[in-house]
Amino acid sequence: MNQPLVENYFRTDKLPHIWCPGCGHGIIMASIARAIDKLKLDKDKVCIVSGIGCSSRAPGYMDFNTLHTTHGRALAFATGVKLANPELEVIVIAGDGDLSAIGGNHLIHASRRNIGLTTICFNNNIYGMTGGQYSPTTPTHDKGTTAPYGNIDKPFDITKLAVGAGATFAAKGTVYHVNQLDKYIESAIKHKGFSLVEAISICPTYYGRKNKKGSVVDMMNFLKDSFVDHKVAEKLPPEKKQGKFLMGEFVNVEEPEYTELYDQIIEMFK
Amino acid sequence: MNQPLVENYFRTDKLPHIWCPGCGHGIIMASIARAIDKLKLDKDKVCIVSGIGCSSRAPGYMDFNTLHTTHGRALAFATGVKLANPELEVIVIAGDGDLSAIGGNHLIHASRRNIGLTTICFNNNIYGMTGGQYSPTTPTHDKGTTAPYGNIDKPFDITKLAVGAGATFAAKGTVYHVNQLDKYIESAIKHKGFSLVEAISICPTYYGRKNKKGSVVDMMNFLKDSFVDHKVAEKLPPEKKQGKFLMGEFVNVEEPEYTELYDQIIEMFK
Amino acid sequence: MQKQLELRLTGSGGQGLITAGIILAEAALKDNKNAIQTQSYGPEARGGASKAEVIISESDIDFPKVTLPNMVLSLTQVACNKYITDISEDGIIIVDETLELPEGLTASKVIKAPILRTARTEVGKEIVANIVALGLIVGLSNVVTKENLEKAILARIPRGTEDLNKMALQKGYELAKNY
Amino acid sequence: MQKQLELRLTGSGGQGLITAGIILAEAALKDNKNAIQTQSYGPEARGGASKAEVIISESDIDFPKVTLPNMVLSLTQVACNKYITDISEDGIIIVDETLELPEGLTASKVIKAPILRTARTEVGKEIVANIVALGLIVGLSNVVTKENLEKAILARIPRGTEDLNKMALQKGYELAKNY
Amino acid sequence: MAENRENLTIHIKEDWCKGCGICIAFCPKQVLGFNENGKVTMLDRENCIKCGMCQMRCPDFAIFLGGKEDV
Amino acid sequence: MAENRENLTIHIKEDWCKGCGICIAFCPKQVLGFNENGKVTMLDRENCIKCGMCQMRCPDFAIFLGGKEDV
Amino acid sequence: MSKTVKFLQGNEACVEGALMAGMRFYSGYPITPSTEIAELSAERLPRLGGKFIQMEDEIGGIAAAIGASLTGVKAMTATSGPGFSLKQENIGYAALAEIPLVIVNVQRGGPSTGLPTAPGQGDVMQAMWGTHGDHPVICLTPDSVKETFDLTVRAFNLAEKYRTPVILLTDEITGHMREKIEIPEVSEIEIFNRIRPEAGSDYKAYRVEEGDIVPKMADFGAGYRYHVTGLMHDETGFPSNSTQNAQKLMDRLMSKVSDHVDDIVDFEEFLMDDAEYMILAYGGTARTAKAVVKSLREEGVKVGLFRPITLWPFPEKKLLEYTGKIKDILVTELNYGQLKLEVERVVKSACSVRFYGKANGEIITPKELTDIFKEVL
Amino acid sequence: MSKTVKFLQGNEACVEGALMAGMRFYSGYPITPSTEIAELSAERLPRLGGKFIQMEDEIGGIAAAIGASLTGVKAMTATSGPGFSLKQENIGYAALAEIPLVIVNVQRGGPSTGLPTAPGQGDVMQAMWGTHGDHPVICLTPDSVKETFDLTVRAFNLAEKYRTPVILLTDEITGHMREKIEIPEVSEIEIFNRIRPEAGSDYKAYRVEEGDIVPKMADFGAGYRYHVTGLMHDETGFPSNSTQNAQKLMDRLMSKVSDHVDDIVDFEEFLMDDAEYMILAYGGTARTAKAVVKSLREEGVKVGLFRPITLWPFPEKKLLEYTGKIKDILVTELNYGQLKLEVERVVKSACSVRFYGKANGEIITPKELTDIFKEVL
Ligand SMILES: Cc1ncc(C[n+]2csc(CCOP(=O)(O)OP(=O)(O)O)c2C)c(N)n1
Ligand SMILES: Cc1ncc(C[n+]2csc(CCOP(=O)(O)OP(=O)(O)O)c2C)c(N)n1
Ligand code: SF4
Ligand code: SF4
Ligand code: SF4
Ligand code: SF4
Repeated sequence: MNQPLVENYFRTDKLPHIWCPGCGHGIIMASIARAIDKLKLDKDKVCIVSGIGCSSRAPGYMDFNTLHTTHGRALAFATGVKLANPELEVIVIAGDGDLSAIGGNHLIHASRRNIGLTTICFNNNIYGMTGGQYSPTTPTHDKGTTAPYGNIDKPFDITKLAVGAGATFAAKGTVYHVNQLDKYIESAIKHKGFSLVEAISICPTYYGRKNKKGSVVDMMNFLKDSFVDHKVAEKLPPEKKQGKFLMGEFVNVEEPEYTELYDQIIEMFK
Repeated sequence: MNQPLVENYFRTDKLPHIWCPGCGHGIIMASIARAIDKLKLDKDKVCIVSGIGCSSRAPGYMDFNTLHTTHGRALAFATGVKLANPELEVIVIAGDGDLSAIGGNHLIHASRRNIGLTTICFNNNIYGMTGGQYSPTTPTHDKGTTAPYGNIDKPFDITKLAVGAGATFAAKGTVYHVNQLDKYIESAIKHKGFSLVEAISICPTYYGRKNKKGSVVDMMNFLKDSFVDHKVAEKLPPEKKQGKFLMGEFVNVEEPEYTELYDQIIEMFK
Repeated sequence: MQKQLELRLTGSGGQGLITAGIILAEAALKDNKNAIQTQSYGPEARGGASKAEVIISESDIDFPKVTLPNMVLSLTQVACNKYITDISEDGIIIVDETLELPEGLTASKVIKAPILRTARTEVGKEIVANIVALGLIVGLSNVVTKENLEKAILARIPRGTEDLNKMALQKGYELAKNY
Repeated sequence: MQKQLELRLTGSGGQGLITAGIILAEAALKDNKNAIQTQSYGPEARGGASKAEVIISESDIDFPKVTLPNMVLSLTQVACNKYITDISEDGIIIVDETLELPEGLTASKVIKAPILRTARTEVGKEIVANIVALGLIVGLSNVVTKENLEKAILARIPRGTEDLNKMALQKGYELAKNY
Repeated sequence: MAENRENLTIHIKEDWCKGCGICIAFCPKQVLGFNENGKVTMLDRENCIKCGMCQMRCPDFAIFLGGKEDV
Repeated sequence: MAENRENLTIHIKEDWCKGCGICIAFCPKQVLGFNENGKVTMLDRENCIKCGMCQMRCPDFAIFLGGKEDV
Repeated sequence: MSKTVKFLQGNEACVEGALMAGMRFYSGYPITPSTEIAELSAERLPRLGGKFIQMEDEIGGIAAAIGASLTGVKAMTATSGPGFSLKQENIGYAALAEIPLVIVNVQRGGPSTGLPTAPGQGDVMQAMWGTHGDHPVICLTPDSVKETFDLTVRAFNLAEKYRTPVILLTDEITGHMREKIEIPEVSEIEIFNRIRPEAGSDYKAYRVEEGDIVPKMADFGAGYRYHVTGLMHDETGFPSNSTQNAQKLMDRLMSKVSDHVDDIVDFEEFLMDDAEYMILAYGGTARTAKAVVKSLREEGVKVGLFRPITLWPFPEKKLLEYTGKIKDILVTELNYGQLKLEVERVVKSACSVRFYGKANGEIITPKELTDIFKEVL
Repeated sequence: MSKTVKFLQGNEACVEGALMAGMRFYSGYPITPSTEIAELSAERLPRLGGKFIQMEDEIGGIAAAIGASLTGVKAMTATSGPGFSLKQENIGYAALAEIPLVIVNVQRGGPSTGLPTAPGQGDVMQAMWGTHGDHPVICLTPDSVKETFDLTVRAFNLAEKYRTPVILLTDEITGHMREKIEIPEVSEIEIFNRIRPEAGSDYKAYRVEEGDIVPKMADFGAGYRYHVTGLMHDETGFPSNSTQNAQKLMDRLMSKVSDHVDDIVDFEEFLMDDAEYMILAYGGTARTAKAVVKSLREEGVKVGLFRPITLWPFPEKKLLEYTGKIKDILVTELNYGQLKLEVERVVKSACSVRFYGKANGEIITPKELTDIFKEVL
């Protein structure tokens, strides 16, 4: 028995993937495929770009034009792909470390330029690939192998960061709330201009173990219990909002897209 | 006749500085000195760090521990200085290109970490040192030598960017509004944790000429006429706000400072 | 014991076989021998097969990797398939009772022992299977002294688990008697 | 004219002397000669002294920099102090009338000419002082033909300023007659 | 792919299942469980409402709704 | 350095002045001007109110309020 | 001036050459003394339907160029020392993933910020060894404005032919001087385009087919959905941990240059026929050397100039042909003797190798070099 | 085990050595196979009052370490290939501005992302030439856990003595293997601290005083308000465009290493006394070579091992002493022949130089090397 979605959008000979049991990354990868399927994108015109990390292994499994680059640089490579050929639907997959640590500069500049890239951040709050060092999204006080006494950094809110940099679409979801995640990714791809979906993932192997977060299921339950849609949250009484994290579409505005603006310059000389 | 401020805080044998006639950078540099003087800081305990650019030449003129680093990296060097010796009052001077183009990642991470650095951005909306290329703060449609047909990028609001990244103090001023600028810088230095003052400067040589902004005085008049304090602006009728840029202290909150948090870890083992 | 003994301990990521390798090497050191421990890294190790290698010798050890092991231990089928490929002709293969051995191996001795089961049922925690395995290995080979093995174990394990580990070690020794 | 002529044009950043150097070289090219133009860069050039150098030759020019100029022009004191240091013994120094020459120079001819004043008052725009200077230089040295100099000028200047520049050139030629 | 749920049933690709337990825990009808190899198995096909949540949340594409014929 | 304004007067460091004209343009009393070298000069010392804005905005530390004795 | 004769800076000639070679994408970050390359590209590219983008830094500059190249356009990035250092990681990526690309480094006085507006030739070894790990390198260096044009064209051709990043290593001397240049018609120059797979073929992105030097390269978006990675990979392009695969890939990468040295290597011999002495120089410094050779010849000294045009691969074979015939090689460059090391390695004990260098931002004058040369007489 | 005997990984021994040498600041970014150095530093430093910070990337990692060093603390950063490439710009800065600093590169299989978890020795030339412009380089490479400890201490000592960044170039083999190591008492080891100016002296930050090798270095905050820049500067530390100054500075920088080669250079000679053949190897690969030499000796072959411990400066003088005596040198390393080039350059035609290398993530086995060696017999 075949799964049409998997057969159509994945390189099944490369599966099963290398991710650990219960790693949330697979859930996000499937969600991206469902969104692409929903939008009926031409596979030949989709390009998936990633950096380096557990999450960044995703493109290897996905049956599109796929580009696994250097750590942190996915958005810069993707900017070249998109500007050189704006016909391509370019989707960037990046871990929280990849996107917001070493790649932070490319994130804010791609946001600022409003170039038509869809970025999906697989945010597991840790560096998975290198074995559990704290990342810029590790909550304060949590542990990583390089934060043995608890992290003293304040974490980024990646969504807020992108908005501060000028992003015209930004949403946050989780691997528990898959239906919503599908929708955010779908809207993000449809959005003209730069879009970011921060997908909260789980890394049971490193983040979970280091921080005694329990089983995979416990970690999923945590997401279930702590994230509420920001629009729903608005209507909640303060005591119900306490300790909650917000998800949802935070920004979605139309502004001129970069490659279109560039094409206007070219038009001037035609 | 000597000027006590200049004699006390500058390396007078290096003056006059290399900046062009009417370059706003000198005004900001003086403002920093006045703030330091006002706060009666111990010169030996002040460290000024910069990257590369016209603005980044400032430390060479200032009579403190001064460090002229590589392009974009001032905040990363400064982070090392401050963490290794939190006694030092570390002030970072950076051009808009230095701070928000190549150095953007260090800006957002220093903001996030809330490390006790005071950053003064000399924002002239252009790359001065290399001769007038557009920068991440060049307004859309304006010209630079690399934007001969008008810039299609959307500019950063550097202050907003830092806030999005978690900065606990952020203010914006101009070289016209010197009294206010003095105050912002003074508050920024006093602020525990990361602080940013974006000082709008003028580059008559490149930005001004390329964009037909008239004389030095015209450029100063533009600042005078277009910037209003954000608190004042709040009370203005909409038609009076049109076309205005906001300045003032935008954020000023207390949060634990990075080097103090680190010292608490050290204390644990004492 | 030969001049140089090479061991390979394989299993899955969480089974503590790297720790077991280190303990064995540290015991050898206490015995005034030389030892080197290496291990395989790689994203593939993630949840997959893991490998720890130990060389114990009376003299200096130059080349640090195991070339032809004298003893191979496997606790999982995946590891067994991947890492039990070569073994010295007079070598010993030890696998958990639940495993199928690949064909065509020419070891002098192949032992299928209830390592995981012993840990789980007799000691009560599967996590100490690595210590059971150590007991079995040393019981069979005397590659290190029992005295120093115990010391080495106690120096590496979390405080409060001493009795558990001592029991696991004992059970391992007992298992050895069967082969 | 010698086989290879080396010129140095100096002044402040905004005076258009680099353009003047390029125009001179392009005129030489039109004369079927070879030419190379180089200039000094540096943050110091910012509002400070600027320098353009041109070598004109009938044959190939290998070494691209001016070593001992045959002709040096200076329009500002700062540039004059910085760049009029060496000159060939049969060389010509041309400075604006307002400048003081450093001592100890051994040029064959030193000319103080009202270049800036001519541009400002007689042509009406100080910005064309560079073209006045070109007229003066070529009037004195015939390093390029007048015909091709004019062509070269017209090819480089902004449209709409042709007459202004032709007048400036003419005034330069006239100035030359005085020396 | 708006298939008729009637004709659908849960399929399991045991090779790919890593036994994380997500599908089991969040099955609204609690019809899934582990087998002796630690992989997922269908315990109560009758009560499966074919909501597909197991498929949506499985990180390994190891469980899914598909046509009945192959069962 | 709360000096008495009475004893203060404007000083000019001509060497350092680059002639940008900022101090001149924004002097509230319009008492400054250019000299023949394109540098700043005091045209009307009487009417100078010693507000110090020229000093505050001069990018080149070329104009400042200082003790009168030296004048 | 006939319509194709221009008076250009080396940096401008580089852009003219690039455009003629087919460059349609430029991404970079400004830095003295390379900035004119960016500025002219920004002006010219959109007029030809091409794209220019100023990235946030030099890392982004090369990354975007690699991305663009994958879509099938010819891409370039230009920089100087500090930026060249920053690009190193992705130069290695382009080499391993076999992405055609031209990287220009207009050398200035280094190390670090050094002397940003002065010439230097201190990045010669870095061009070969700057990134981690072994990798194939092609590096060209021009000595004139005209040659800057020609070598830029050649850099693109080599990049496309060998599917590899090619470094055009110029210096502030040639980059900023203006010289006469006759610009050829497109029809007059040879232009090489990467070989693309034929539609419907069983495409393996990293398999070299019979008769090819490198794997055929499909444009992203053209219907081949393949994978590109900086990890060691097999013929399909997917990561592989097999040591055999890794060795096979690395051997293939290294030998695509080493097996075609004769096709790639270029040099100029000037008055070398009967020479007893050789001056070896390249780039801007070769101009001084040529002037010196000419004037020494007038004095009757039998000296010639050997000028490597490809620094890497180094014209080893040609140089060895001379070592028997000449008494001495004087290597001169604007550094502490970088290419000199390679010359020493190649000539072994066959003749003496002397060196004259400078690293202070000045160029070497004919007088200086003549004096040094004469010490051997 | 006596209290000072430990069983450690090379990466752990590096941290132990660093702490004993006085490291009190670590800033870096994780990367396999160097990460344990960061992890152990994070754990140990605060216990000693030192500081650890994980920066946003490798560029920040070295930048922060330089900043820290200026305040007077001993600082280190560690990485592997891709990160080492990213650090290059600031390595040049530290060299020019004369900032003591230790940079560890635990080599993995490159180029690019390559084989991240496998050993390699492909960054040997990069350690010398990775940054733009000429600059002094000191690079040490250990072949055991114990030597990793010792050389880390030495790296700090040399950094402090010569006011320069020192590279500790290890590899995944030595970095990840565990071995016995006897950790000495602090009192047993020599520790060198930078020379600081005496209070009240007329301090010129970049003037070398009589009897000193390098300028005395004041801590930021200690009352000397001096200027540090990556531009060429004069003795006061302020930027200068004078070509004389630039040449003087560069000559001084280059010669502080080249004039003290005898003090810096280190190597091991193993059974070289009567050797007719030499195997030249370093780092993890030297272990294979030593095993081979031992077993060949048992067969009666007169072969010895020459092991450079300082790769840069290369132990040229010592190697030359052997070239007359031996018939052949077999260089073996995990790359395509990098140090081999230097060996060829040094020995010239004095004896044959053979090479055996690999770059596929495997280490060289004694059997392989023995087979290759025997081809010469
Ligand atoms: C330049 C460079 N620096 C560091 C690394 C090592 N590295 C690989 S992945 C990674 C971080 C992975 O974390 P994240 O991006 O959050 O992805 P995850 O693995 O958690 O999915 C690091 C530090 C590298 N490959 N290249
Ligand atoms: C790594 C690196 N890239 C580029 C440069 C060239 N560069 C020097 S300053 C500068 C930008 C200057 O602009 P800004 O920071 O806005 O300062 P300003 O000169 O306008 O004051 C650039 C691109 C460099 N020195 N180093
Ligand atoms: S280490 Fe963490 S992020 Fe990486 S595959 Fe495992 S669970 Fe996922
Ligand atoms: S170029 Fe612009 S920023 Fe630089 S000194 Fe001149 S006016 Fe100031
Ligand atoms: S969610 Fe997938 S991998 Fe996890 S137990 Fe269920 S079928 Fe297996
Ligand atoms: S502001 Fe300063 S530099 Fe400008 S004119 Fe006045 S005194 Fe001169």
